[in-house]
Amino acid sequence: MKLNLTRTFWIRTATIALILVFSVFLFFIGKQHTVLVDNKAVTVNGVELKALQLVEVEVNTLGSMELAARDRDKFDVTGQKHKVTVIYTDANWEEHTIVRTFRIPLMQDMVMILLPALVANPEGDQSLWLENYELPTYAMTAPAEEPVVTDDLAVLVEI
Amino acid sequence: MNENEVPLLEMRHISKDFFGNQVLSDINFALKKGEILGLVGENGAGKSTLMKILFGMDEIHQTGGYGGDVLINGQKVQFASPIDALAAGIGMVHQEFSLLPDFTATENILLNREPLKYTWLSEVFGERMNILDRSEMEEISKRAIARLNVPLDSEMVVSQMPVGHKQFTEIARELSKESTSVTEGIKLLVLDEPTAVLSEQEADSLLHAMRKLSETGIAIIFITHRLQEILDVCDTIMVMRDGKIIKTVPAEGVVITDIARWMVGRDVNTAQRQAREFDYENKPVILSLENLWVDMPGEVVRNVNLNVHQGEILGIGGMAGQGKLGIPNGAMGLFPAGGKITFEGKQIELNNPRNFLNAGMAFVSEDRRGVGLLLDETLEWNISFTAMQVQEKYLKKYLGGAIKWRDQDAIEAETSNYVKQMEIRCTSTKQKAKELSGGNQQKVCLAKAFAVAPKLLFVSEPTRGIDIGAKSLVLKALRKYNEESGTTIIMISSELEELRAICDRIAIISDGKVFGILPATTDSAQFGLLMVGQTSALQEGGSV
Amino acid sequence: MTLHMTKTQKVLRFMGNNTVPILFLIICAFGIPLSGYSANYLVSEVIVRIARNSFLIVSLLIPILAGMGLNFGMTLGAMAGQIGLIFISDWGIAGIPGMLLAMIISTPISIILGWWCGKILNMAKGREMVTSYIIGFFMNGIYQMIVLYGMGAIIPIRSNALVLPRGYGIRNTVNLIGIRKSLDNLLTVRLFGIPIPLVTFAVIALLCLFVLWFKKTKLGQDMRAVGQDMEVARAAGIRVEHTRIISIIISTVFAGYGMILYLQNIGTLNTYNSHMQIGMFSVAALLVGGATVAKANIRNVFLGVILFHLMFIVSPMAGKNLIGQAQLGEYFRVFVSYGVITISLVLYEVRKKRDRGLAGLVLAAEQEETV
Amino acid sequence: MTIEKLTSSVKGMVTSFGLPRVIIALFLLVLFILAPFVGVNVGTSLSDTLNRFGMNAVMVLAMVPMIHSGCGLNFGLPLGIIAGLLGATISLQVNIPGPTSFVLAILFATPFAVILGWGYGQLLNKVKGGEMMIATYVGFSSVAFMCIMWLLLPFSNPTMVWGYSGTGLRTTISVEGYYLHVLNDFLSIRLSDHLLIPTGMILFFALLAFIIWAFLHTKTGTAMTAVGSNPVFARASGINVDKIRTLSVVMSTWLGAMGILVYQQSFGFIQLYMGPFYMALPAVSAILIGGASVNKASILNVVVGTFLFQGIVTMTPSVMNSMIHTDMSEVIRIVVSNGMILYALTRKTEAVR
Repeated sequence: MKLNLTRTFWIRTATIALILVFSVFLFFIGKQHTVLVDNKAVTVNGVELKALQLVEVEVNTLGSMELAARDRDKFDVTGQKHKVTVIYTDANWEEHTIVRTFRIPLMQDMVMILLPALVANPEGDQSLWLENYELPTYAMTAPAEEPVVTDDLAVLVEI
Repeated sequence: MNENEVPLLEMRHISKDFFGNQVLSDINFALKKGEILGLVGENGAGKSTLMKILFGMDEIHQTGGYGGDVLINGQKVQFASPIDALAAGIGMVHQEFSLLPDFTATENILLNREPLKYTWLSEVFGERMNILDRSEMEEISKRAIARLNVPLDSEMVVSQMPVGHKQFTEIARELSKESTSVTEGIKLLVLDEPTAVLSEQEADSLLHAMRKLSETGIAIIFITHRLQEILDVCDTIMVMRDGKIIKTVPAEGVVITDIARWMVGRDVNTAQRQAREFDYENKPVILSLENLWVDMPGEVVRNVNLNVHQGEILGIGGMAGQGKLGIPNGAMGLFPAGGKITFEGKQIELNNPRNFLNAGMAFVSEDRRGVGLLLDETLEWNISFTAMQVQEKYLKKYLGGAIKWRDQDAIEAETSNYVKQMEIRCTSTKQKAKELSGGNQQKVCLAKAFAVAPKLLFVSEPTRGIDIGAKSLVLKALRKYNEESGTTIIMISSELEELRAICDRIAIISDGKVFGILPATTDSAQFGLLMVGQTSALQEGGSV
Repeated sequence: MTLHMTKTQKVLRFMGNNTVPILFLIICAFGIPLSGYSANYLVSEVIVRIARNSFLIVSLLIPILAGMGLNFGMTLGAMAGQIGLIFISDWGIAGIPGMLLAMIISTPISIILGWWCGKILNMAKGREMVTSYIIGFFMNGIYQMIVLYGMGAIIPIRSNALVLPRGYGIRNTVNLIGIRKSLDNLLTVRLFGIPIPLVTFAVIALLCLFVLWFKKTKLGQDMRAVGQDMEVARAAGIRVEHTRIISIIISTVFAGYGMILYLQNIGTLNTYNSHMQIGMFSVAALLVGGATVAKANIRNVFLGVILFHLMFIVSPMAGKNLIGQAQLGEYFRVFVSYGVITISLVLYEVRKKRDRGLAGLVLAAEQEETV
Repeated sequence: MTIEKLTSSVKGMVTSFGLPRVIIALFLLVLFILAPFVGVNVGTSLSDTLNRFGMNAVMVLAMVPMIHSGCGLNFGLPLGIIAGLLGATISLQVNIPGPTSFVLAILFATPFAVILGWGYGQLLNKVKGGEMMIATYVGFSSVAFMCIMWLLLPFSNPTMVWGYSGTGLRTTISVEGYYLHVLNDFLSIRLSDHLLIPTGMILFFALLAFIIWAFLHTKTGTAMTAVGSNPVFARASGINVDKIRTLSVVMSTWLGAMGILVYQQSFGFIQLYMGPFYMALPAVSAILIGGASVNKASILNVVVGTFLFQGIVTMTPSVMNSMIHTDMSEVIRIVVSNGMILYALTRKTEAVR
C-alpha cells in the first residue's frame, strides 16, 4: 500500500500518538501501590534502631492511624509521588512531626516505610527508610484447583 | 437552431452483440442542445441496450464492449461506469424508482451528494463525519424542483407521495446535479417510460416540464410507449426495431398509425406463419375470467374480462409492465387475485393453485428458475412432481393406499419418454435441472405441464431467453400438443410475431385491462396501435 | 393511497405497534404491589440500573440504523472491554485512570472484532441476526482460548489474584476493587434519599447526544440509506458493505465501553459469563422499550431499561409472595426476557408480511370502486 | 494416474465435501492415530465414540425434516426435548419400573411433541424467512417456561421431587430402576475389555432413520423435499406449503423428544430446568459437519456428522490431556461447532433463500 502523506494521515498519526502518550500518563497516575508502614526495630547502617512506643502515621490525606510498637499497617495509593506525615513523642514527651515526600518506583507494587529509620533520619535519603517489599512466596502446598465454570447458564438466573 | 452547431450527443455506427447474438447494428444519430428525441420501439428492439452503452454500464463491458463511437460535444468518450456518465452531465431516470421510502424528497434528490458542514471530528475519522447542511440541501432541491415547475413538496417522505411525485423526485435528482469542479451540470436527460405510472394529469405536467427543460438547453431522450405523448412533446422521433433504426423523422406531420407501423411492421416471412382456420366461435367457452384483478408487482392486472373457447390457442400480448403476465399468475393463484373465474361451467376458488390443477389446468411460468423448476433436483423429479402430487401418478400403493411409495421405474420411463419426444439434451434423466441450458429447461417445464395432461394450459413467455432453434421447437411442440390432444392453450408473450405465428386470436393487454382482441391474421399495425394504447377502429375477434 | 382508519382502528393499531411495552406495563403493575417493595427502594434500584445498563443498550442503536437488526455480536465488544479490565487489574491501575486505560485497550480489540464481524455479516445478508448470534458463541470460544489458556502462559499476567493456581488462565471471578464504582462515586447527589451518580449519567447523556448528532452526519445519513435499501444506496455510489462494517465497528466499540461502565458498577467480573448474558439482556431491554428490529431510538432505550429492570427487580419477591418460592420469580424473569425477544421478533416478521399484503388490499378497494 | 490428475481430483473432492469438513475429518483421524502413542486406549475411545454417537444421533436426525422442508436449521430443538422430558417425567410418575417405562415415556411424549410441534410449525409459517432466529428464541423461552412448570406441576414420585419440600422436581433425576440402559444393553456386543457396542441404541437410531428415509420416498416426503428446494415451485404444483412445513416441524419435534429419551437411557439421568438450553447447537453443528447445508440434508449427513462431531468430543479431551496436560477440548468443541454453523450461514449459494 502506498503511504499517502496527506494532512489527514498526519492528523491521524498524531491522534494515535497522543492517545498512546495519554495511556502512559494514565498508567503513571493510575498505578496502584501499597505503602506498608512498619514500626519494628530495624538496623540501618549498622545502627540498631528501636521501635517507637506509639506513632501516628498518615500517607497523603488518607486518614491517620496509630501504631504501637511492632505494629504494621498499610495504605493504598495511586501514583508515584506521595507525602508521609509522622507524629511521634520522643523520650522527653515532646511531640515531633515529620513530613516527607517520597517516590515509589513505577512497577513496585509494595513499599515499606520503616518508621524508626525515618524518625532517626528525618532528613536522610528515602532509601534509608523506604524499602521495596515483595510478598513472601510461601512454599505452597499444592493449591486446590479452582474449577472454571465456562458455562454461562449457571449464573443466568442470578443476575 | 444553428444547423452547423456541433451536436451535444452523437452516436456513430454503434453495434453490439451478446455472444454472437446481434442486438444492435449500425446505429447513427445526433442530438442537439435542447432537442427532445422520442425513442420508440417494441420490447427487445434494442432501446435499453443503446442506453446502457451510452451510460457505460458494467453489463456492456462484461459482455465484450461495443462497436462504434459515442461523441459528446464532438469529443469521443467511453464511460467506464454510470458514475462517469453522470459526471459528464448525462442523467437517466429509470422506469423502476430508485428512491428510499423513508427519506424526504430532498434527501432522495441529494442522496450521496449532500452538501456538508465541517466538523473537527472529520479530521480524524474522515469526511463522512461532517454533518449534513440541511438548509443548503433544501435550497438545492427547491431550485431543482423549481426548474421542473411542478408542485412537489421537498419535505414530503417518499413513501407517502403519489406515484407522480416520486417520478418528479427522480427527475429533480438529475436536475440537481449542477456544475462543480469535478462534474458538469446536467446536459442530457434520458427518461425511460416516465409516464407509464402517471395519471393523465400528472403526465401532462411532466410533458410541460420537459418542454421547459428543453428551453433551458437540456437535451432529452424520451422513451415511451404512449405515442401521443411523443407527438405532443418531441422534436424528433426515432423508431427502432430489431436492433436497427427504422426511421428518424421530425415529429411534425407524423401520425400515430405511421409510428405504430414502423414499430411492429417487420417482414412477414421472418416468422413462420402457421395460420390455420379455427372456428372458435362455435366452440363452447371453457374458461371465463370476470373482473379479474391481480396484485403482481410490476404486472398489475386491474379488470380483465376474457372468454376462452375450447381447443383454441389464445395469445395474450402487450407491452412489458402492462399486466399480461399477471393474468396467468393470478389465475393460477400464485399472486393475490380477486374476481371470478369459471372453468367448464364451475366457478373456481381463487388464490389456491391446487384448485386450478385439480380442475385440469396447468401453467408454465415465465419465471423458469424461480417458479418452473426444482433447480437442485433431477429431471425425473421436475417432470413427474406435479403429476405425482396432483393426480397420484407414478405411485405404488401399499396397505390399501396408506403408503404411497414413489415408483422410481415409472418416473424414469415417463421422463425418458419426454426426453426423447421433446429432444431434451441431457446426460441422463438424473441430471440436475440447473445444469441444463435455458431452452432445455423450458422443454422440461413444458414436459412437466404435459405430464398432468391438462385440459387447458397457460404458457407464459415460453421463448424468453432461449435461442432461435429451441424457440421454434418449443412453439412447434405447443402447436402439436394442441392439435393432438385438443388442449386449449393460452400463450402469453411479449413477441407479437411469435403470437401471430401460432395463435388463433390475440388479446392485447394495456394498463391491466384487455384493450382489444383480434384474429391473429390481422395486420400487425393494428396490434401495434392496440399495444401503445390506441383504440383501434377495428374491434372484431369475438366478445371481449 | 391510504386506507381510511377509524378511531378504534387507530387505537388497535397503536396497541399492536406497542404490544411489548404495554405487556410489560401490565406485568409491572401486577408485580410491584405483589413484591411489597417500597417506592423509594424501587426508584433507587432502577436508577442504579439505568446508570449500569443504558450505555450498553445504546450501543445497539447504530446497527439498527444501518438495517442490520439487533447486533447480538455486541458480546464481542463486551469481551474486548473485559480483556481491557483484566489488563488494568493485573497492572494495578485504579480509579478513573484505570477505566480510561481499559477503554483505550479495548478500542483496538473492538475495532478488529467489529470489522471481522461486519465482514461475516456482509456474507450473510438477510440473516444478520442469527449470524451475529452465532458469531457471539464462536468468539466466546476464541475468548476462552485466549483468557483461559493464553493468559499467564503466552500473554504475561503477573498477579496471583488473577491467574488460576495452575499457573495460567484467569480465575472465574476477578475482583475489580480498584475501579469499583469509581465513576459512580465521583459525584453523587442525593434526591429524596436516593443517590444519583451524576457523572455516570453525564457520560450516558453525552453518548445519547453523540448518537443524535451522529444521525445528522453524512455517515449517519448513509447508514439510514443503506438500512432502507442497499441497492438504491449502492446505485447512488454509497459504499454499502463498508458502511455496514463501520456500523458494526461503532457498535462493538461502544459495547466495550458500556461493558467497562457496567462492570465498574458491579465491581466483580465473571470472566467467562458476564459477556454472554449482557447481549441477551441488552437486546431484551431495548425491545421492551418498544424498539423493533428495524426501528429504535433513545426513548426506547430508557423506557426499556426502566420497564425491563423493574420486572427483573420485583419478580423474585413477587414470586415468593405469590407462590412462596423466590426461585419461581427468577425463572419467570428469565422466561420473560426470552419471551419478549421471541414476541418482538415474531411481531416484526408478521408486520413485515402484513405491510406487503396491504398493497393487495388497496388494489381490491380500487377494483370495487371501478366495478 | 498422474500427479496433476490426482491433485485435481483431490481438489474436486475437497470442494464437493467442503474444506471445513475435510479439516475436521483429518483432525479426527490424526487424533485416532496419535491416541496409542500417548497411551490412550483406542478401543475405549472407539467404544465411547460409538456410545455418544448412539446417544446423540437421534437428536441430529431431528434436524432432517425441517431442513428438508426449508425451515432451516432447527435451533428450536429444545421444544422437542421438552416434549421428551414431559414424557419421561410422566412415565416415572406412573411408576412402572423396568423397560416398560421407556415405552411409556415414548407414548406420553408423543402427544406433547405433536401439539407443541404443531403450534411451533404454525408460528414458523407466520415468519417465513426469519425462522432460525425465532426458532432459537422459541427454544429458549420454552425452556425457561418449563423451568417454572417443573416447580409447579404436581409430580409426587419421591425419586423425582426435592426431598425437603416435597414439591418441585429435582434438577437431575436418575432413571435407574426405570429405563437405564434399556437400549444400550439390548443385544450389546462386547468385543474386548474396552470395546463395547451398544447395539440396541444404534438399532433404535437405525429404525428411526429408516422411517425418515422411507418417508422421504413417499408422496408426502417428495412434496416435503420440493417445498424445501423451491417453495414457489411446490405451491405452483398445488402443494399446501404451510401444511407440509407444519408436518416437518411436528416430525422434527417428535424426533427431538425421542432423541432426549435415548440420551437419557444411556446417560442415566433426566436433566431438567436449564438442561436442554443449549442442546440444539451441538446437533445443528453435527449435521452441518456431516455435509448438510441450510436447506439440504440426508441421513448420511446425520451419520457422518454425528460420528465426526462426537468423535472429536470424545477424543480431544483424552488425547490432548495426555499430550499437553491441558484440557482444551471444551474450547475446541465451541470453536469447531459454532465455526461450522457460521460457515454454513455464510455460504453464498445457500444465502439465496
